[in-house]
Amino acid sequence: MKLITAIIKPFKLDETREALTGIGVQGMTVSEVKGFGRQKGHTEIYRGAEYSVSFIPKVMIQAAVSDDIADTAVETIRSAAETGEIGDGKIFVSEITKAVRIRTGETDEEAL
Amino acid sequence: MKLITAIIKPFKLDETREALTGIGVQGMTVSEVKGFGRQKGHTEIYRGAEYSVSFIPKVMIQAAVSDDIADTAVETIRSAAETGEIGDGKIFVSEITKAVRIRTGETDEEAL
Amino acid sequence: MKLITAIIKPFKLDETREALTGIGVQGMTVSEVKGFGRQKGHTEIYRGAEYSVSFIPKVMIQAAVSDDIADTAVETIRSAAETGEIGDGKIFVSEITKAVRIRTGETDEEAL
Amino acid sequence: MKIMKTRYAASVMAARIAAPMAAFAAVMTPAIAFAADAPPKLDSGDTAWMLTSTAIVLLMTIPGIALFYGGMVRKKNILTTLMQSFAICCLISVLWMVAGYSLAFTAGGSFVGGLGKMFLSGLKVDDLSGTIPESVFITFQMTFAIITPALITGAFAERMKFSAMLWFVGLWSLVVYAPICYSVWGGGFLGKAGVLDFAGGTVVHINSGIAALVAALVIGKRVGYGKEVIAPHNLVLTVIGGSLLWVGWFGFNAGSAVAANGTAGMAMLVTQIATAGAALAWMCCEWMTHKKPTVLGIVSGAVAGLVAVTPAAGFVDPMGSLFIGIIAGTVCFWGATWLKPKLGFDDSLDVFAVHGLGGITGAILTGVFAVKAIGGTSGMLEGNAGQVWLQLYGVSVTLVYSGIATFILLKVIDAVIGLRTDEQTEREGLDLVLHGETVP
Amino acid sequence: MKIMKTRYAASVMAARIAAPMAAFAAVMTPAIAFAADAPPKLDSGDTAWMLTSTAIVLLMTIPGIALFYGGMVRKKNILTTLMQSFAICCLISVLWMVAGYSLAFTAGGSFVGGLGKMFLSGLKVDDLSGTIPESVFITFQMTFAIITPALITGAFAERMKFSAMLWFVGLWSLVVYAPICYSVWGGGFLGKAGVLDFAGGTVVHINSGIAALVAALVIGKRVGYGKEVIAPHNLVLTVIGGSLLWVGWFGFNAGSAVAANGTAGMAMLVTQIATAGAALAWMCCEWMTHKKPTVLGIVSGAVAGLVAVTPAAGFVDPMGSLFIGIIAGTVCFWGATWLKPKLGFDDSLDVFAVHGLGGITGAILTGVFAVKAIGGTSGMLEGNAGQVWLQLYGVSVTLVYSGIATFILLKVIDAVIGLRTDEQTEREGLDLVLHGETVP
Amino acid sequence: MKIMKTRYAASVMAARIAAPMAAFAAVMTPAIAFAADAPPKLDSGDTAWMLTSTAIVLLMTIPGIALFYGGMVRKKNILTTLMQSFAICCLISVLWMVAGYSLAFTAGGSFVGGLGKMFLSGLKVDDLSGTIPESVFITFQMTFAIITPALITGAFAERMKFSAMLWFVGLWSLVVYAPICYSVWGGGFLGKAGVLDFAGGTVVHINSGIAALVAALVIGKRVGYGKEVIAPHNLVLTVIGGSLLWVGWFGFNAGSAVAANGTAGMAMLVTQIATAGAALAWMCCEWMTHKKPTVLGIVSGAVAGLVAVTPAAGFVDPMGSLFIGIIAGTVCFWGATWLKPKLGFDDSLDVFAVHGLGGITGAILTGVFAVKAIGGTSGMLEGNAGQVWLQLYGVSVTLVYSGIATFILLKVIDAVIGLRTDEQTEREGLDLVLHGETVP
Ligand SMILES: Nc1ncnc2c1ncn2[C@@H]1O[C@H](COP(=O)(O)OP(=O)(O)O)[C@@H](O)[C@H]1O
Ligand SMILES: Nc1ncnc2c1ncn2[C@@H]1O[C@H](COP(=O)(O)OP(=O)(O)O)[C@@H](O)[C@H]1O
Ligand SMILES: Nc1ncnc2c1ncn2[C@@H]1O[C@H](COP(=O)(O)OP(=O)(O)O)[C@@H](O)[C@H]1O
Repeated sequence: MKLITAIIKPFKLDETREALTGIGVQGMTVSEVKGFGRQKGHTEIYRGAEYSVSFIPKVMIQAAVSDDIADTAVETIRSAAETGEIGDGKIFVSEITKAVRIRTGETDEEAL
Repeated sequence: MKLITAIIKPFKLDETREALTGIGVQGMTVSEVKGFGRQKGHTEIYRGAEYSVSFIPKVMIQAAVSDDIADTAVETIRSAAETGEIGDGKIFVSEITKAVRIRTGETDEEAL
Repeated sequence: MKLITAIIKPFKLDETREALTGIGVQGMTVSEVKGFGRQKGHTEIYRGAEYSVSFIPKVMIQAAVSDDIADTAVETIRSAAETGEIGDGKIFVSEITKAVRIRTGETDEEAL
Repeated sequence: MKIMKTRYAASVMAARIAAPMAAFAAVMTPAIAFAADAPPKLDSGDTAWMLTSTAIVLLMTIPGIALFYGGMVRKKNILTTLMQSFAICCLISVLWMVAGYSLAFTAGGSFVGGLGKMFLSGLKVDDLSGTIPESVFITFQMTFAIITPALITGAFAERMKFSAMLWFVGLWSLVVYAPICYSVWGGGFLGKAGVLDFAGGTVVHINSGIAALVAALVIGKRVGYGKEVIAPHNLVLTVIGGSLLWVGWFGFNAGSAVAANGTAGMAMLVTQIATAGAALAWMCCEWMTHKKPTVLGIVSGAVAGLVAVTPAAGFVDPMGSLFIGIIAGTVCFWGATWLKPKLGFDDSLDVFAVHGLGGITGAILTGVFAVKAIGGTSGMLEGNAGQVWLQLYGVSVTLVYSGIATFILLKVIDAVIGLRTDEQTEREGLDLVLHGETVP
Repeated sequence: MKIMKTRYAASVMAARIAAPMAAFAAVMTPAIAFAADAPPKLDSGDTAWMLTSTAIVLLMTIPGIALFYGGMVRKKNILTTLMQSFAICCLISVLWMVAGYSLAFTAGGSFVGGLGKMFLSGLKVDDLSGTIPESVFITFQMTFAIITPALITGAFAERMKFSAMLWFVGLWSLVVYAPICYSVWGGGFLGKAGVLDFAGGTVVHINSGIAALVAALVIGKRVGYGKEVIAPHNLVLTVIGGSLLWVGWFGFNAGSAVAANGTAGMAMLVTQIATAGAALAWMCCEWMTHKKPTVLGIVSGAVAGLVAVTPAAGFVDPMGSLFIGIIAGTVCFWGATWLKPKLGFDDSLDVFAVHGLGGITGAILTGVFAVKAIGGTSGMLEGNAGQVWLQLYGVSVTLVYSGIATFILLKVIDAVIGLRTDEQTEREGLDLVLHGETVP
Repeated sequence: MKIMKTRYAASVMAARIAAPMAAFAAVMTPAIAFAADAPPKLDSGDTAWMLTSTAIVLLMTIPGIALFYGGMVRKKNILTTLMQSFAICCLISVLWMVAGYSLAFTAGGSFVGGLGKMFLSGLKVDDLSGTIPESVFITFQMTFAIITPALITGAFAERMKFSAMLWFVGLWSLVVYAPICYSVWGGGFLGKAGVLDFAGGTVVHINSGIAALVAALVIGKRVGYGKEVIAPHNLVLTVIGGSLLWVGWFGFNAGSAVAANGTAGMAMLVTQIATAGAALAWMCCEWMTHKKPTVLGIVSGAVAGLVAVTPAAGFVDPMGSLFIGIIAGTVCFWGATWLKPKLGFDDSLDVFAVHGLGGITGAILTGVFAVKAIGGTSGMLEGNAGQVWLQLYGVSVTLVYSGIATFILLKVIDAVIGLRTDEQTEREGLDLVLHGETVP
């Protein structure tokens, strides 16, 4: 099984979620994160003092999927989350050695 | 070493943490996340406009453990976090190739 | 490629980020997390009722880097985030099998 | 002794004509009223109440409206929303001093006043307006001039340029607010015709409500409207704002008696009852149609009740106000939850549904429920059906004039500097892009 | 001049008996008071102050109590908590108009008033209550009728059904509040017996405090109470609420003079001193026992002081009020931090400790510190030990009647529709389940 | 009629010298004032307004200043910041009763008053201060004594020990505030010399502003200042606080007329205009220099305007106040955004820039714009250049005395118990370490 971690623009979350369920991914976990990268941050001014804020709000999606749909899932996320502008984000894939569904105790592919 | 990632119901956090320390896991990192899965979300209504909120608040525990207690840890989390109802969450296990304790520079098992 | 996950003290974030960009790491993703470990939590008192809060605010940095700079990156984070006091945090390294830049579709090392 | 008492009565008479709010107020201390020819004198009790009323009507805008609206927008636009109310408070204060008060309250034509009091020149410490210092009357009226455009901002929330907003509001205040205010309260044709508007149902609420509808249509829907979740980000702020509106409205309605007397007391009482009735009505409608009573609903209902009882406050009795409240709560609920989606415009925070429809409902019902023994005029239930037609006349004039003038103003500003922020700004949030600040 | 003095004294005597609220307060403009038989006249200054007092007592409930309580619950229940205060404000306003005012303030038996003023029928613009319009008196008293049940909601926070809450509060207001109010202030047996209660120590605080205790016992503990962390989610709201309570309490206590005179002034001054004393006392107790002075502590202490000085406000001098404050702060601290855990009930936001114990402390100490030259009655320190017994009598009657009646009401409602939400709802939060709204 | 006029004028003259607060204000109810030797009588209207003013000036500190400042600190110090204002409110209330009022307002030397009214002993219900009860005057002045040190806390925010803060504030109130207050308003040398200070430009704002500057210098910069991001954590709170300051300031300035009359009305009007002008000025300066108008900017500007018009409120006309506002907004903007970074001290929330510079600007401009017909004294524009020198004299004395005394107090406290928390505490946040509470 693979764990797909995608960091995307927040307003693309709903679209991406729908795309993923569209290809049969039934679960995912999302966190609010802040990203640093090529996309520049912004400046805030308080009584003349300028603060440059280098981190930009992003959303991180983590989805565990079976090996066979991993590539499809990556491509699905990529096309759903793309705007073509800088800061669209990244997708990382890594290996999971075990998965368990807490409610039932089912493991691995059955647990996803 | 293994990284155990568990997504559980928020009110089960304290119980799970205690169960883990019970078997000798001395550290863990927790984040607030939102989950999407079989458990249905809910509907919020604002002046007649209904919004369906599909993500549900969950808590994600990440704990790095040595290989030998990994299975016990997974089982410990599973039984502590279980309520038997839909939405109890998942546990994923993956491989860590290196661990470092920042304060001392100790590495791997010693760093956990 | 490696995914470096570092859990550090919040006020060390800026220093660490600068150290990482110093060695050529061009992107990273940060989340606010709560940590449990050797460092003790604190007690809050509300109308005489004491609550012990065992989780401490930390920041988690995740950075995907190419294999060749992984070790340097770990060491860079370690020295930037160190204060020498308990609770400085951990660094974990794991394997990434694939990386994609959403905007361009570039993959792996090119995507970082 | 006798002379002093007489003047009091005279001042009340003067207030009836010169001071709009007092319109047809009863002479409240009958035993004291002997002769009609003495000049009015300052009454410290009336003055005390009007100073207080001024303070709490200001509270309605900052932070009242600011928070009421601020809680309903998305977090990325909260500061922008607060800023609009705050900046309007500042801008209109200056404009009111420069020309607004003069246009609204000095003798002039039948539609707009003169320019004799521009810059408040010649104002003296002991100038009176009825039984209170004119300085107090000016400031009290200023707070009405402030809140009216601040209400409109709810319609174009989350997408208007700050500069365009300032231009619009400033011009609107002089071109729309001042004339309507003069026409109803300053000696103009609507007041003379006998249109009843105790505290601003027409001048403030219908006026801002129709302007809001026009603004929503001209500026267009928010990006993602109807597709993405655009939900209130923090209803705690909305509840605080709504509560402060309620409390401050006592200054608005009971203050419009321009005296601390029985009319003021009755206005306060009926305000409370109508508001409660409307809040419960909205809540019940919601409970029945959507299964759950909501906080946003009950607070919205309360504001609808406050709006509807505004024109009626000095004219109706407690039972009448209860009916006005219940009807207004129901009508505004229908406007916000059925009519708006049906017609499909994005009046973001329902200014038209609450202030426009609420104001119209209240204006008409004032004609129905007015009680002669309370405010000197009978309504339909006391056999004076003509009053309803008079009220409809006032409503129509306001809708037409304010609607058209607002449309022209917005189109001109749009042509010159543009009304709307670009899509990217709307995505990132106006707080950050327009003001360089955020609430994390 | 002498005549005036006499009238003044008489009025204070009257106040002592028929309570300060009573309509027949002194004519405060002495120059006008020539003969003892002149009918009371409207005083615009008194009216101004009572209009203001009404507004700021309303502010105590919305948003005062709403925020004070809202900050102390968990985030998932914040809107529910705000909603309770807001809905109570609406519901009681209507019920007070329908029957509450009549039951509490028209001539009747010795325990409850008559029904002659149901629906406020027959109320005229120039009806007076002492020197102010009766409409103002009705609205002022309405705000007291609103805040009393709103206080109780702190006891059953985070677990009561909204529908059950509405039923309970509505019935309680008619069955418990109105009779107690009548008995003390409306001409009933407690007032006649000479029980002193300037602004509601008995009527409002002991009454709500004991009802809160009973409610906490009947409804039971929150899920996880004593096991999980159930800590205040945002004390900023609590500080805002507490501050608004303090400010509004000037209307509560000084407004209870029903005039803008020396009694009102003294009531305001002693209110300020007692509150400050109690806040510092609670803070010091905390600092000594738990090592840290807390924000929640100092604000709680302030409320305890406000409660305790409520019955005393028109009767004691500054030094007396300082002692009352310090003692009340200490007693309530002990009640909330020692007694409650000891007895083990879940009065979630310490309504009994603060309002019940604070009210009892204040009622008794009023009997101790009353100064004849201030309010017309001597307390124990001036040799009138009997006053303390009278005060205890008032306290006991209220505790017994309110306690039993509350118990019966809750049991009946529980049997018919159920008081409590289910465990699942409590876990997820009442905001979402009952109202379909959340604060993220 | 003539007699009345004369008395009125006389009273204004008195106000010019002994200041509006002064106890011996005019008898405002003309009909009652037949002879010059009649004793002053209670006026219920004046009393009503002063009761109200007291309530809303209290609102300025809790929750006004508390929130205004609380929004500007980092989240980890929000409760500490609120706690400071709240605890000051409690502490000063008690100290004012114990000795402060006596030192500030009983006959004494030329610099400080006597001890005859310690513990307010001997205060009677019908003691008057002009036309209002002395109890009201005491409480009104108490709210001024409270807000002044509360303002200072902005300078040492986020790093002072709570215990040290209490000692400092308590001593400062007796050693600095009471004498300055006496000197200007209580019958002391500055008032006698003819220094104009209507509502506290010198007593409150310059006094707290210079103390703030000294405190910032003595306690030193916050850890990380100039290196890390130390930005306001929630400007919503700041907007609420700023708005409440604005509303409450009506009590501050118009209340300083100690009557509900034309002076109060004019004070309210010019307060509104100056505030609006200053807010717009700051906003425009910012828009031009930093490209973006900010919420923090416009609110800061409003406070600057409120400060600057404080000494002027009863002496200038609307046009004058507009100029005062615009100038003050610009000066304070320059102080906060240019001067402070230039000089490099960490006056954390810009107390000196806003209250110090704003107060100085206002004090001087009062000497420029004073209008004889309004407040009885001519300013420079009416040919009385000497008034400007008098104003500078008042400013200088206050700067020197308050500056030195504050320095000594802080140094002594530092030596005895230490002023500052340790670095670890500053890192973790004072909320948690000092008070054991946090806002998540
Ligand atoms: N090496 C990396 N490791 C982890 N996260 C990264 C890395 N590089 C970028 N990111 C994440 O991806 C986001 C977008 O990256 P950025 O370089 O700004 O634009 P783009 O993806 O268009 O190249 C960043 O904000 C950050 O959250
Ligand atoms: N494939 C997945 N990858 C990542 N997280 C998942 C996945 N499936 C479920 N989750 C997480 O587990 C939570 C519970 O899953 P759900 O399907 O609702 O119930 P259950 O665990 O009882 O089957 C989800 O809310 C989500 O956070
Ligand atoms: N086994 C672990 N797995 C995941 N995170 C850990 C683990 N141990 C520690 N951490 C994280 O590192 C932080 C610091 O650890 P702690 O034991 O308190 O101090 P130190 O790193 O100095 O030994 C913890 O707060 C937690 O977030």
